[in-house]
Order: sequence, then structure tokens, then C-alpha cells
Amino acid sequence: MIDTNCHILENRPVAVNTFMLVLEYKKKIDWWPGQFVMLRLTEALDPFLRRPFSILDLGDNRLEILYRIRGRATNMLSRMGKGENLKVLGPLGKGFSMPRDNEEIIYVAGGIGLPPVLALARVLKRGHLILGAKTFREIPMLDRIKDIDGIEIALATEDGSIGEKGTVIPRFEKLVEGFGPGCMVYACGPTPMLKRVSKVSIENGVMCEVSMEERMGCGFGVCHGCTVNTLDGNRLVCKDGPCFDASKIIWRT
Amino acid sequence: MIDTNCHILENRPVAVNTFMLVLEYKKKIDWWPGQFVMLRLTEALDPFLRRPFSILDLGDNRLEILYRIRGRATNMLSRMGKGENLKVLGPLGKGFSMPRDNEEIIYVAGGIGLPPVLALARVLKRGHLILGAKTFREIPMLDRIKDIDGIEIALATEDGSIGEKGTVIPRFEKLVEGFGPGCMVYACGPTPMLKRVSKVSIENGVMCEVSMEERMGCGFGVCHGCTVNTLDGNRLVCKDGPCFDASKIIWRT
Amino acid sequence: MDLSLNIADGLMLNNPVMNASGTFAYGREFSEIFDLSIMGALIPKALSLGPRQGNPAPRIVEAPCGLINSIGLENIGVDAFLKRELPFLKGFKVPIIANFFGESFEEYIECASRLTVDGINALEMNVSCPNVKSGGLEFGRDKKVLSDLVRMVKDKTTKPIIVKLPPIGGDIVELALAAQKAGADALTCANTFPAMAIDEETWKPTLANYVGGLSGPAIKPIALRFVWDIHTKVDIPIIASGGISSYRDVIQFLLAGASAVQVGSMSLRDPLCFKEIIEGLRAYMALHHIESINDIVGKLRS
Amino acid sequence: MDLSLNIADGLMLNNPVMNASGTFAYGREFSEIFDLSIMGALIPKALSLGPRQGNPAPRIVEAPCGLINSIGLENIGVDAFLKRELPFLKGFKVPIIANFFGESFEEYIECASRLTVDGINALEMNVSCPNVKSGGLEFGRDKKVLSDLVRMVKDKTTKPIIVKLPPIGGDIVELALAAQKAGADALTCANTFPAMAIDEETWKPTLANYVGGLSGPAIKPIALRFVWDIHTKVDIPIIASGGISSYRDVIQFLLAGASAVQVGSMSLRDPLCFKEIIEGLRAYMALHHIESINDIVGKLRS
Ligand SMILES: Cc1cc2nc3c(=O)[nH]c(=O)nc-3n(C[C@H](O)[C@H](O)[C@H](O)COP(=O)(O)OP(=O)(O)OC[C@H]3O[C@@H](n4cnc5c(N)ncnc54)[C@H](O)[C@@H]3O)c2cc1C
Ligand SMILES: Cc1cc2nc3c(=O)[nH]c(=O)nc-3n(C[C@H](O)[C@H](O)[C@H](O)COP(=O)(O)OP(=O)(O)OC[C@H]3O[C@@H](n4cnc5c(N)ncnc54)[C@H](O)[C@@H]3O)c2cc1C
Ligand SMILES: Cc1cc2nc3c(=O)[nH]c(=O)nc-3n(C[C@H](O)[C@H](O)[C@H](O)COP(=O)(O)O)c2cc1C
Ligand SMILES: Cc1cc2nc3c(=O)[nH]c(=O)nc-3n(C[C@H](O)[C@H](O)[C@H](O)COP(=O)(O)O)c2cc1C
Ligand code: FES
Ligand code: FES
Repeated sequence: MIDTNCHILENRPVAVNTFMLVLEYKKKIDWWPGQFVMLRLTEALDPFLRRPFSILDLGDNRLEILYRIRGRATNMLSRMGKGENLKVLGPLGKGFSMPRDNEEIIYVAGGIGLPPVLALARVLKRGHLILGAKTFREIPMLDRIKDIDGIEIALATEDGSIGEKGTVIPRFEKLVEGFGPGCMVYACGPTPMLKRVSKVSIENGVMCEVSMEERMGCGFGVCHGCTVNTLDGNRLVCKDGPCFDASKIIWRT
Repeated sequence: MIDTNCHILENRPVAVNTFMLVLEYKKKIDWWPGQFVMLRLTEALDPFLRRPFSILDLGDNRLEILYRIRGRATNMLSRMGKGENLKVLGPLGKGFSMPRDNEEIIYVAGGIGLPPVLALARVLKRGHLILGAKTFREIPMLDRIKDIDGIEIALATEDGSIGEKGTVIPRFEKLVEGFGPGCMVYACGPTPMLKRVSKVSIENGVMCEVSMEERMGCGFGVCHGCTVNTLDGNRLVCKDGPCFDASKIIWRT
Repeated sequence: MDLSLNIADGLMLNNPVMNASGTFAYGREFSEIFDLSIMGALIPKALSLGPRQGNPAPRIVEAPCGLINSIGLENIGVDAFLKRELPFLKGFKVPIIANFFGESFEEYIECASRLTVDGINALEMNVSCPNVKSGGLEFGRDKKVLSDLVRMVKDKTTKPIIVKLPPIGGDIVELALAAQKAGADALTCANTFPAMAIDEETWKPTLANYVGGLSGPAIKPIALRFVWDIHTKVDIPIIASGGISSYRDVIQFLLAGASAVQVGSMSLRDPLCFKEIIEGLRAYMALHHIESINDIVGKLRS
Repeated sequence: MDLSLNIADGLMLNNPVMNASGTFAYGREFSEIFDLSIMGALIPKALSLGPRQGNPAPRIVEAPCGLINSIGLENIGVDAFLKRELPFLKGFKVPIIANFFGESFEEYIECASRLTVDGINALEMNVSCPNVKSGGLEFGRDKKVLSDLVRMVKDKTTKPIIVKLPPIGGDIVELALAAQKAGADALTCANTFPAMAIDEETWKPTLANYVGGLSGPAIKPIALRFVWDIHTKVDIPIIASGGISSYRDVIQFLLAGASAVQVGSMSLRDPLCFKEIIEGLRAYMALHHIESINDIVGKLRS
């Protein structure tokens, strides 16, 4: 983990309210999908806290982040332009674990839960990616997603504007039941989706890892703000996660 | 007075720590040298207050400001680039008064006190401008200053790197004494300079107007933060000034 | 859609957004930028019996997400206000709340009775003023002193009395209860926080007066907590003050139990914020199909 | 150039910059980013007798120039700390100040006595904890309770006692005087401010615990005023806490009378700020030809 100043190379819309941010990242550092960085937008003291974003890709002096406008900071970020400076702390947290050999892999992404899952699919180069969104226009970079070596893509949209109409769950259930206990599931997205994916996985005796979200104070384990309740007690999303064994999570109601 | 969003057209160094800021200003509005604007750097809440800057020029959709880095906000401003947005409230305050006909005019500027005085000299197109600075490299846009129609320029630098060595005062005294009570003095600069200029003017029975500085909360007369003590009681720099009849000012020690 | 609300007899507002006292002068400057009749109420600068010079400059300095002021309650005095400023303000057909203070019980009482005139709808007592008799301790810091003061002022005026609480130095809930018991018709919660700024280059305090009061968004989370704490204990309406900068903030304060809000520091930075806040509130209510502002007040969900 | 200073017997610091408790965990994470031996002192997370889970999430939320936390004093308990964390921290050869609290007098006393071990240089009492016996009122809110508590703890330990004052609900100068009289060796001024955040979309409090404590630059001007007010009244050293974010802030607090400072929230945002602050301090002293840090403390000019 290092803290470094980065220039913006690109910051362009790629779907509704969704942007691709490319930073010039000059340090050499190892990372793994599921890990994230904390971005500081400004030297000024407001917004005060950094914000967590998954690493979509890191290498060749470039850090790629895919983000959606959600509140104040993401709004401000979307208005920043080429040449402006950000401070980047990372890579942080524990990424997804490695699948065992020969296993089938299912990636499930809902909405802006896409980046960590997409990053993993690109690295592992095998398996099935189910991507859910509200509508066609909310899906970023569909061409690039469709072209990942070794990955089969299925889409689901709430309005049926592309792929199956509805959520990712029916397709996911079908796949899991087909593959049986041998397969491995990686998921990131809205909490209700994660809960369902976990439940289905557990019912089918399948290993499932979920990337969790929580409001963060620091991102590196010192404030104990980002706690998640697990069977092993309180765990920190930023340090013990964000990727957790789904069977350990005690979901908030 | 209006509040309007402006894009930065230029923001470039023109002397040591000194920048020329040009904003795209689309509104048509009257102004007069000595008036100022309040700049809001960011939608974020820090820095919280706007900062006052004299209008160097306003017209043809352009607002020109000449500023020097002094603290946090001016530092941040100096790092902003073309296309970024500022909010501009103005024109504010009372500018310099008109000189009477046939009068000799002396403009005295010290350091970054230059903009309002320069603006006036450019509009009136006659008189003598005495410009003081620490050193040659702190004087911005010397070419442009030297070329103003009808204005005679004298320079003084503390280190003698250009013009007379020392302050603007000796030259100023000589001019005032030469012209006598018929002349009119306009001054802006550091308080010690303003005090000396006022004193010399009063001793010579010469009208003198000084542009004052005070920390401002609002810039338009509602917070009563920018008070200056005068023979007529408390006056507001932002609303009753910033230009005041020097003989009325009760200087703080 | 109805944004109006009732704070006290004779104090009916068209909407819950007022200015805060001391950041609006007597209204003339703002009236040149927007139509003051959109406001829920107008509160001129604090008034004392006689005119006051206030503190020497510098008397304002920026702070993180806020500012510190030591204006020192400069004002033209009650009589000059009634003669020169009130007629102008009355023209906007918006309730006028006169903020006032004194350095002694007698001054408070005399002010209140002189301000009991047509065209003034309520009196807001600024009790963060040093009590000369008790060695300079602020009136609002001591429950007993505060309730005596409120009771005596109530006796001398027929106008609703709003007590503006000081945020620090005592337990604000106890002060609120004391004010209510003494007859206050509403509370403003709260005034600026005691604060200070120092210049590390000159080694001097930045304000000529050494200390001042902190205001602005910095204090908003504390003010919100005060409103929530007080709301669960008192029955009279609460007017929130402290860092309100957007219609979102207004909704938050209403949910916490405030009936109305005052906007101060933010209007120094963005003079048009009153308009934006009131319009934002209207748009929010329309979007969420909220009929009346009263359907928000105190409606925090668990 | 000498940045060292003495807070109490056995508590000599190489420089005046410490971390604040609760934003540093037990030091392991920061130790991976920079060498902890540069610090003036190290203060682990608040300890209670037994381990505590703290509050449910969300327990942190941003505020203007700061943040609100309701961690709820989650910690591993005194015994686990002594066994698992203290040996690690001792390795940095920097004074260690154990921050602790209880829910009863007995718990405070028992904590203090268990923490009276080699390798711990002083105890910092967090008195912003609800006193279960007195219906949940914080220990630090009542002069009498506070001085009883301090006296009893002093009796049970040979370590210097630092009392960390709560900023709101009582008069902080009176609390400081009470703590001094009861035997406190130093004061930390101050803890977080009671605060709240509300989500105007869900109409719910943002923190699961409803309320929390505000920290960060937002509160700096108030903390600075506290230090100044207390400094002119008490004789024991003051450790400043509240919004310190740069070496400039450190100088300001020293000028106001603090002997040392704690940095909390800022280090969540910029984990390397400790280094920058200490280096900035050194550079400032060199530039201004200041021989000793003691030549700054309380040297505000008029
Ligand atoms: C490990 C991790 C990785 C993430 N990766 C990405 C990513 O790759 N792309 C992306 O677009 N977003 C990502 N997020 C979410 C992103 O951090 C938030 O959208 C962002 O912090 C919102 O900041 P804001 O100021 O715009 O919103 P705010 O104004 O702070 O909040 C708006 C709303 O967003 C929610 N929110 C804010 N912060 C968080 C948080 N930390 N966790 C959960 N909910 C929050 C709250 O419901 C809040 O009401 C990630 C979050 C985490 C924890
Ligand atoms: C009417 C008026 C016109 C001005 N015109 C210009 C101009 O054309 N070009 C230019 O470069 N500057 C001008 N200034 C000064 C400019 O406003 C300050 O330099 C700026 O506000 C500093 O902001 P900062 O955040 O960088 O400094 P801060 O960090 O706020 O302060 C740094 C130091 O600057 C001084 N200072 C800050 N604000 C003021 C203030 N409002 N008045 C006096 N001293 C202050 C203080 O000594 C302070 O210690 C003008 C000021 C006034 C009042
Ligand atoms: C410059 C200034 C002057 C003030 N003067 C007064 C005053 O005269 N009377 C008063 O009761 N409050 C006064 N206040 C306090 C405000 O009315 C308000 O309660 C406080 O600033 C908090 O609200 P805000 O954060 O919206 O500014 C003043 C505040 C400022 C910033
Ligand atoms: C996340 C968090 C946790 C905290 N936990 C404690 C604690 O355990 N014990 C304590 O005495 N203070 C605690 N505090 C208060 C800090 O030690 C410090 O006094 C306060 O945050 C003000 O300083 P700052 O503005 O530099 O953060 C905590 C603060 C934060 C932000
Ligand atoms: S965000 Fe601070 S511990 Fe996880
Ligand atoms: S700056 Fe507010 S009155 Fe002049």
C-alpha cells in the first residue's frame, strides 16, 4: 500500500451516470482483483474523507476505475478533467481468492458492482459472467466485456432492454444447479442481490465470495468504521475484506 | 451586482507568484476602477468564504484579474486551469472618484496594489504612475504598463533592480510638491505605504484616495466584518469603499 | 402543497426559511439581489438599547467549512432601527422577528418593551451576551439567570418570545427546559460556538478581539444533534440555526424536530442561497408528494 | 534544535506530535506505512476491562470538514491488549499512553490498575463514557463525579493520569480545574462533539446508533479556544486534540498553551500526515530560529 499523486488521463462517460477514470500511476505495485484504492479528490478539506473504488485494471503506468455517480464526491469527480490531480492510496484490502483447478467459475455483477468481478474475469480468463442492470443504457463498455478471452457472458436487465428480463438470479440458479458443488462463485452488487446469490450458493453447497460495501473512514483498518458482522465476529470490510466467504456473513436486515 | 458562473480562459504566471486570470464573463454590466469581485473557487465548502479581487478590466465577455499568491485560496486558484469554473459576485463596492478637470493625477501602487490603480490609469489615460515593488521580477506585465496612452511611469524597487532604489515615497513627494494642491492622488498597496502616501498628501493639501484592504465575510455589506475606522465612524470596506478619502481614515497602529 | 407553518400567535410563516440575525444587516443589501417577500421571516441584526460600535477589525476570519466572527454586536440601536429600518422591512409583508440583547436585565426589558410595536411579529432574545453584573458570564449560560431573564421580558411584551440558546458552557437541554418553563414561545437552536484563530506567522490571534463565534457548515452536525435532543424534551417549536447550506439540510433539521430554520453563514458566501433553498424545498416536496411541511417535522424514522 | 518536552514524570516526548486514540487501532497498520519511532507518543485504541463489540454499522459518516463516528468503543479488552499488542508497540521505543474507560467507577479503577505495567508510560482517561449507575450521564459531564473518578484512579496507579475532557454539556474550564484538583497530571482537550447525521432520502439517521461524535478540522477553532481558555486557568500540561491537520495547526495550538497535540481524523484521510507534520514543525523551527519547542508553548502575542 502506497499513497501517490496521480494525474487524470481520461475521465469520460461510458454509460448513464457512469464514468471510466484513467489515472497515470507511475509506481510499480502488485495487486489482485477485488482490491481497491482510496481516492482523495482535493487538497481542500471538503470532501474530507477519501472514497473507495475497486481497481478495474492497474499496470503500464495506468490505473483504471469504473465509477457511478452516487453522491457528492462522485459528482465532483465526474466534473474533473484531464491533468487534474488525485491522491491514490492503495492497493487496499484482500481481493478475491484463487479458484481451485478445473472448477467452473460464475461471476455475478449487479450494477456498479461490475468492476471487481470484471477485473477477476479478465485475469482468470475462464468462466461465466452474469451481469445485471436496470436497463441497457446503464451497462458500460459492453463491447469490451463481450470480448474477454474465455468468458461467457449473460445479461439481465430489469426492463428487458437487453438480455433476459428481470434479475440475474434465475440464470444464476440455473448455472449453479447445473455445475453443482464443484463450482466457485464471485459476486459484487447491491446487498439484496448479494444476499440472494449467497443463499443460492450455500443451498447448492457451492463456495461463494462476495465483495462487500460499507461506509469507510480510512480504508486501511485503523478507524474500525467499516465493520461487517460475521460468524467469526466483527470483521473490517477494508482490511479483512472487501471479499468475504459468503457463508460467514451475518446480513443486516 | 450579479452572481455568475465563469469559465477560466487563462490563468498564467506574469511575475513571481503573480498570475493573470482571465474569465469568460458573459453578462453586460457597468463597472468602474476600484471596484472588485468576490470569487468562489469551488462548490465544495472549503475554502468557505469567497475572496475579494479588484477588477483589472471587464468587457468584451472578459474579466481580467491580476493576483498574487498569499495564502490558501490564492494558492489553490493558481493551480486551476483553463475550462474550470469560478463563481463571480460583482462588481462590488465604490470605485475611485473622478478627478476634477485639468488636475494633475498621481497614481501610486505598491506590490499587488497595482490592479485598481492600473485600471484607473488605463481609463483616465493621463497622469503619473509610480509603481513600487521589492524587485524587478515581482513587477507584472511591464510592457503593457509602459505602453498605456498618456501615462508616465516611474518605478522603484527595494533592491534597485529596476527604477529608483527604495520605496515609491521619495519620487511621490517630489511629484506632489511640484504639482501642489491642484493634484489628485490615487493609491493602493501595503498599509505602511498607504499611510505615508496619505500623510504626504494631506501635508501638501492634496486630495488623496486610498483603496483599503480588510478581511471580508461577504463583500456586499451584510456581515459588517470589514470595518474601517473613519472620522465619520465605522465604515465598510466592501460597501462604503474600498476607495476612501485618505483624510478620513483613522489608521490602526 | 403547503409550506406554511405556525410558530406562535402572530407568527405564521409562509415557509420555514428565515435568515439568521447578523448576516443580513437590516435587509437593504439583500433586497437589491432578490425579492425579500419570498422569505419565511426576516430577522434584522441584533439590536441594543443604544447604538454600538462593535469590536475593532479584523473581526472576521475563515475557518474550515465556516468562519469565526467577532463583530461585537455592532448596531444602530433600537430607536434608530424603528425609525429608519423597520418601515422599509415592513414593505415586504413578511413576519419580522427582532433580535435583541442587553448587558443587564434592565436593558433587555427596556429593549423588549420598545420593540413591542406594530410591524414586529416576535422578539428573538440573544442571550449570548456577557452579563456585566455577574462578571461577564453570559446570560444564557446559567439556567436560573436565563429563566429570570425570560420571565421578566415576557412580562413586558405581548409579542412571542424566542430564546436563542448558546451552544456551549452548559447543558443545552436543561437551558431549553428552563426557557420553556419561564414562558418562552419558541427556541432558536443555536448561536455560534466560542472559537479562536491564531496566525502562526505573527504569533497573534487573528481577530483583534482574540476570540469569536464559529458558524457555518462545520457546526451543522452538532446543531442537528442539539435540535434532536431538545425536540424529544420540549413542547415549544424549535427554530434551527447552525450551518444550514442547502434544502437537504433543511429537510434534515425538520426531520430532527425543527419547525423552521435560519440561514446565516451560507448567505455570506452565496447570497442567492435563500432562493435556491426555498425552491429546492418546494421541488423536494413535489417529488416526494408531501402535502404539508408539517408532515416532515419530527418525522425521523427508525 | 530541540523538539522534546516533558509532560509528566515518566512521560518525556521526543516531539509534541502523538496520534489520537481510536484512529490508530493498535498501531500495526500505520507501522507498515511509516516508522512509528518518529512519533512523540503512541496511543492505542480505548481499552475496557473486557472486549467490546461496539455499535452496529453504519458507524462512520462524513461531515463538512470532518466526520461523525459511533464506533462505540469497540476493543479487545485490557488483557488481550497487554498480551498481544503491547509487546509489539514497545518495540518502537516511544512512550505509550494507554487510553481507557469503564462503565462504572470499579471498571475504571480495575482497568487503571491492570494497565500499571512496564512499557506503559501514562494513562489517558476517556471520561466521555456513559455512567451506567447515574442513568447514562457521562462521567465527564459532572465536576463532582469527574473529580471522584480521577481521585480514585490516581490512588490505584503510579502512572501519570491524563484526563481527556468532553467538550460539551458542562463548562470545560471548570471540568479542567476539577480534574487538576483531583490530581490529574495532564489534560487532553478535547474529545469529539456530540453530533448527528440524517439521510433526507430515507428519513433515517445515517448512523445505526443515531448519534455519534464529530471530529476533524471542523472543530479545530473550538478546540483552540478551549485550550486557550483552559491554559490561562490551570497549571498542568494540556494536550490538544481536535481537528489538527498540519504543522501550522500544531504551532497555533502550542501558542495557545498546549504542550503537545494529538492527530486523529486527519490521519484517516492522509496516513502520512504524521511525518509531514513533524517534518513541517522542524522546518518551521529552523526557519524561525526557534531553539526549543518550549519557546512556543503559550507564547501568544498581543
Ligand atoms: C470496497 C469498495 C469498492 C467500491 N468500488 C466502487 C467502484 O469500483 N465503482 C463505484 O462506482 N463505486 C464503488 N464503491 C462505492 C463508492 O465508494 C461510493 O459510491 C462512493 O463512496 C460514494 O461517494 P459520494 O460522496 O459520491 O456519495 P455520498 O454522498 O457519500 O453517499 C451517497 C450514498 O451512497 C452510499 N455510500 C456512500 N459511501 C458508501 C460506501 N463506502 N459504501 C457503501 N455505500 C456508500 C450511501 O448510501 C449514501 O447515501 C465501492 C465501495 C467500496 C466500499
Ligand atoms: C477590495 C480588495 C481587493 C483586492 N484585490 C486584489 C487583487 O486585485 N489582487 C490580489 O492579488 N489580491 C487582492 N486582494 C487581496 C486578496 O483578497 C487576498 O490576497 C486573498 O483574499 C487572500 O486569500 P488566501 O486564501 O490566499 O489567503 P489567506 O490564507 O486567507 O490569508 C493569507 C494572509 O493574507 C491576508 N489577507 C487575507 N485576506 C485578506 C483580505 N481580504 N484583506 C487583507 N488581507 C487579507 C492576511 O494577512 C492573511 O494572513 C484584494 C483585497 C481586497 C479587500
Ligand atoms: C457575522 C455574524 C454576525 C452575527 N451576529 C449575530 C447577532 O447579531 N445576533 C445573533 O443572535 N446571532 C448572530 N450571529 C449568529 C447567527 O445568527 C447564527 O445563529 C449562526 O451564525 C449560526 O448559523 P449559520 O451557521 O447559518 O451562520 C452572527 C453570525 C455571524 C456569522
Ligand atoms: C473513529 C474514531 C474513534 C475514536 N475513538 C476514540 C477512543 O477510543 N477513545 C478516545 O478517547 N477518543 C476517541 N476518538 C476521539 C479522538 O481520539 C480525538 O480526540 C477526536 O477525534 C478529535 O481529534 P481529531 O479531530 O484530530 O480527530 C475517536 C475518534 C474517531 C474519529
Ligand atoms: S474504513 Fe477504517 S477500518 Fe475500515
Ligand atoms: S465583507 Fe461583509 S460587510 Fe464587508
